[in-house]
Amino acid sequence: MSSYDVSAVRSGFPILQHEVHGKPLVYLDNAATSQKPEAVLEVSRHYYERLNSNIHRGTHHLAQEATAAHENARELIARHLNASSAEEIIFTSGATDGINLISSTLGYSGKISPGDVIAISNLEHHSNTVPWQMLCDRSGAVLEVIPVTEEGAIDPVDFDHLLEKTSGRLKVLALTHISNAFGTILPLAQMIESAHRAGALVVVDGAQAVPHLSVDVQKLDADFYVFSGHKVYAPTGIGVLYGKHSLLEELPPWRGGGEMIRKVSYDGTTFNDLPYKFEAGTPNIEGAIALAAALNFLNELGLQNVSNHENAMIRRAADALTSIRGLILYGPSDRSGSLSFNIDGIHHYDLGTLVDKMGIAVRTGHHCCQPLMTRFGITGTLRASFGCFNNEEDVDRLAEAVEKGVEMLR
Amino acid sequence: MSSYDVSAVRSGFPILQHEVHGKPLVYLDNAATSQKPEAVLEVSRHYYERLNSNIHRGTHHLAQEATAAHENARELIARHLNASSAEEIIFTSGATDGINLISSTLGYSGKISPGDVIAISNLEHHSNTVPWQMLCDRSGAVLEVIPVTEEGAIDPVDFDHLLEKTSGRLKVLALTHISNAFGTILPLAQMIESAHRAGALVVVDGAQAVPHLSVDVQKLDADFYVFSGHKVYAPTGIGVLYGKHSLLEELPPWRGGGEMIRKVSYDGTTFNDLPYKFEAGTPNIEGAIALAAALNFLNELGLQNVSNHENAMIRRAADALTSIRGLILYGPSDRSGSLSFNIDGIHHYDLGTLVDKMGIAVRTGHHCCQPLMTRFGITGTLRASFGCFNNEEDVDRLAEAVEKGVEMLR
Amino acid sequence: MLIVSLKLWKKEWKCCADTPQYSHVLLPLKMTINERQEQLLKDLSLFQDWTERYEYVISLGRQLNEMPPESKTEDKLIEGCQSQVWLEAYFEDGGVHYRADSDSQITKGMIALFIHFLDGESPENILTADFAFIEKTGLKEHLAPTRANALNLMAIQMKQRALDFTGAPD
Amino acid sequence: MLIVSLKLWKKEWKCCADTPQYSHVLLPLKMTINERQEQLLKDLSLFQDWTERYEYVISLGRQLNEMPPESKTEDKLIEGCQSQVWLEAYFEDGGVHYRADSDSQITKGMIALFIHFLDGESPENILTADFAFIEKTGLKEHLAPTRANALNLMAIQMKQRALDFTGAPD
Ligand SMILES: Cc1ncc(COP(=O)(O)O)c(C=O)c1O
Ligand SMILES: Cc1ncc(COP(=O)(O)O)c(C=O)c1O
Repeated sequence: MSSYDVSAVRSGFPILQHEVHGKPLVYLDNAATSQKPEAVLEVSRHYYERLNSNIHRGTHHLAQEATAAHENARELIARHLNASSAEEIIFTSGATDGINLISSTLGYSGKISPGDVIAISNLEHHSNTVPWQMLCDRSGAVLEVIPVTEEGAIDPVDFDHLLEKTSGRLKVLALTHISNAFGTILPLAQMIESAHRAGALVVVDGAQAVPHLSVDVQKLDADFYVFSGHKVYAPTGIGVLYGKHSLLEELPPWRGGGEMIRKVSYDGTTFNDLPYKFEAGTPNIEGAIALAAALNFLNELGLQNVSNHENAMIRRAADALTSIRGLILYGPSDRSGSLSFNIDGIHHYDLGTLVDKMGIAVRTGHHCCQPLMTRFGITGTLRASFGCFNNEEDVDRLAEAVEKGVEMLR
Repeated sequence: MSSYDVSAVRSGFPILQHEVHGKPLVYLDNAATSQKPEAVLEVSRHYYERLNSNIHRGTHHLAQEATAAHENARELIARHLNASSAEEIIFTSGATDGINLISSTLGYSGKISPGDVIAISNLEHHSNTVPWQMLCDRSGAVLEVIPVTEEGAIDPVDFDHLLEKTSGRLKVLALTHISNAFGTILPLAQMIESAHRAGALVVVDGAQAVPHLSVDVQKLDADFYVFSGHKVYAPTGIGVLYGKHSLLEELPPWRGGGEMIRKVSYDGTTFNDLPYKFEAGTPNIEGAIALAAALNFLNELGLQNVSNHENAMIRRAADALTSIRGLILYGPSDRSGSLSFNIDGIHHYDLGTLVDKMGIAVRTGHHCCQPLMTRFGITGTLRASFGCFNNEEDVDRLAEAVEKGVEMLR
Repeated sequence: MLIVSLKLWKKEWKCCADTPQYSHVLLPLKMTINERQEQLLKDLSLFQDWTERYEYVISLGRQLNEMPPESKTEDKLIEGCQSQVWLEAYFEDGGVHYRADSDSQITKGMIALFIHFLDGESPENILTADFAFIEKTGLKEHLAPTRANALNLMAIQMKQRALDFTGAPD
Repeated sequence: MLIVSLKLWKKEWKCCADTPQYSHVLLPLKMTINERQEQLLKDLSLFQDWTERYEYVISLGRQLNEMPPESKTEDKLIEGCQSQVWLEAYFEDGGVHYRADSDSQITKGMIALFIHFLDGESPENILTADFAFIEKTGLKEHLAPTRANALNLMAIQMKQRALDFTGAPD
């Protein structure tokens, strides 16, 4: 941590230079969306001021420059995830879009039949739940859910039990890498290995992992891996789907249109190669380039440094809050990114409102994980979620605000 | 035109202040993507510097501000298109995404049966062709194509003939408002009326119309209308689908995930109201806000002023080019936005390459309209496409460059 | 530019009403709805900062009776809120009375405000009541905007319920 | 930053080769591939501006024979180009010879460059030829990047065709 200069990092985020309710912003809602560093904003602006042009198939200079920038971004992202080639990187509009691409094309592929099983965990975000429910509805497959323990984690025994129960029928396992609600890190490598042995494809929702972990899709052996740019210091409207080449080849295209075709005729249309087959229409060119810049930004800080720092902040916050009577912390103690809690007898919405009035942005509610809330018999939590720029003062102001809020509500 | 100060307009576009190949940029590729005015770039930046936060369900101050800005953008867009309510405005990632949303959900709805007819025109962009081919493939419906005349327009007689031939079976008519390849404006109001009388739904691809025309979806009586932000001075990665409220209500959701749900449980998930039902996941918040700013920008110039000016530039270009031996102009003389041409005996790619070397960005190729090119027995054209900032010098430099290029190639 | 306005989108925010027994404890019943609104404006202007305003609102909520659990039925639940809100109305002694509850104290306090304005009034008075005061209180600035918008929607819900009793004998 | 590089994505650009009869008209056959490349570098450095460079490339194309229409068959067509390119190779007199054509004059000129380097060489020489010169010519800067990349791909296509003749008797 000594090497990590958080105040230098902070100075790179323009929004932190402004006040909210007359107080410096304490932004602890990074799991919902991250703030954007100047380094990324500058790349977006540079793109529009110097390069902007529609990509591919253009002869003219700008079109070529923009294409080069866009495809370089793809290669950088491929390297960042350790994909085996840039053709395995599909640009999407976000994690949700990526999961739907997989669930929809699996649906069209005819690979999912009535009685087949699709499994998710009880920790999943709605975006990694509802698309699978919809696929089940359409295909006659059955959704099975791996339960979570009281601690908010997955017990390998439960998972084994599910594998046994669904033996021969498990087609897809869709898992989050890190829980956005509780910060739980899933033991993916082992789970993926078991799922593969059971003959299932594994889709990983990496929306909360990419900002905090160095992800190696080949080492994980994930079949598909999705994330959103806006949660990793990049703009809104861009995301990535990684897929193993051979699997992406097997799936039919999803959206039809420009770019994804090789040749269109009324007698029959042929589709383009990967990755273009899955990228219909003008892509979010600026978004892709800015996403690569955001990953560069993170790599320059060093992902390990960032996560060491964030973990220290999370532990500090957990410690500071424990002095409050009635505190309930969710998730295991080695949580990553997010710290979720409630105060006995106090509504999370009330406390969140008061904490916000003190200039602290935290999120309240179900965090798009209603089934998980139901499992714990609650309607929501307060969640403080951390990014590379949060510092000890942020943590201390959070703790202070929560204490004061609790006082007002008791 | 006297009231239209094009040099003031130009000064609002940062990219025009830079050189390409050592010469001031002449950007005549607006139909592929538009350049972005400072007014829009500033709004994007302001969003990230002051407001950025994930929207809806957030209690905290930034979340509220961002939500307000996003929903105001929706209302502004609704007013711009004269939609009857903001609930009819669905944010998408672009025109292609919007068309696929409609074609896919129509597919899932069960409204399209084997033998039903989906009709498009021969002028359509691949993005308004391939999704319908895919829907036909999946549903057993048949794709019919309204032919185009030698002039590149639609003969009402041909359309009537198609209506007769497909009587009782026509379910969907998908038409471009303005042809991106030839600049043809379609007589939509009459065609929509006839299609409705025949019992069909009408989907309008407004990608090329929104930058040049004042669109009134209620007056047109379009059932669905899509466009892309990036072609109308807004960033990449954002688009709009307008749909009549009752029709959007009838369609099932497409992407599943956060935002589009009311309540998620493993026993059954219920979906949100319009427009959220069709907006799964974190939207392109900045894109939506910047798109509204771009429409504001256009409205401040006055859409009528802009199109008068552009039309004058297009006529000037057509006149200047006619002195070149072997010129072939495509499309009718009252074309909008784009001027497409070839020079007899010269490959469009060669001429485009040379013209680009002279600092003129035009597009060469099939413009994502291969079936239209096939109809004319060509592999492509050169297309100069105009925006609010193009001036007489742009036109003159284009004509000069084309002449010089032709000389080199003859 | 277009960015900063508090006007929020309607649908997302069908939020957050709750009501107790009618409790003209705080404001004399004989005042008109308008007079009571004026009174509130005066009260609020006395507060120094947002903490006091919130504490006032929370205290209003505390003074209201809880709804018995068995009354908190599904049909009274207002969906789509961060907090749960149950609202019911009944007609008695020539006026509309409300009962409501919420698991959120702030929400409960806010609905208490409305109860003070509306409780016991005729359906006609309630339906024609002018809630322009919501804009004037400055509460919107001092409440989170979702809350502020929730005020509007609470008003709508309460008028909605009053509709059932129009034409009732007083 | 990461933005400005000419390195283009492979798949989109599987572009644009065309070849005529073998025509050692321009460069003496006895030179090695490398020597011919050096020669080209010298030639190109003589030009004042891009116009002359392009005119040079176009003129190279003009000096090549057209392929007869009946030879322009589907199997020789290289897909995915803005221009159409037909390429074939045959083995004669101990060397690989190419025939190609294109509807684009600039493309045709570019493939003429390659023909001059490769025509008549042994498969082994062609397969091991170092095309680093593509980077050195400055042609990349003076050709549109799609074209520049097309140069790479043309080279690959020509090596591909030469593969068929490895081990052939010379
Ligand atoms: C007429 C028309 N329709 C659809 C599209 C597709 O738009 P986008 O690529 O932004 O999705 C375009 C743009 O290329 C177009 O010109
Ligand atoms: C774990 C997880 N999955 C998926 C998503 C959905 O991401 P997006 O809304 O960017 O599509 C989120 C973000 O809310 C998330 O936290």
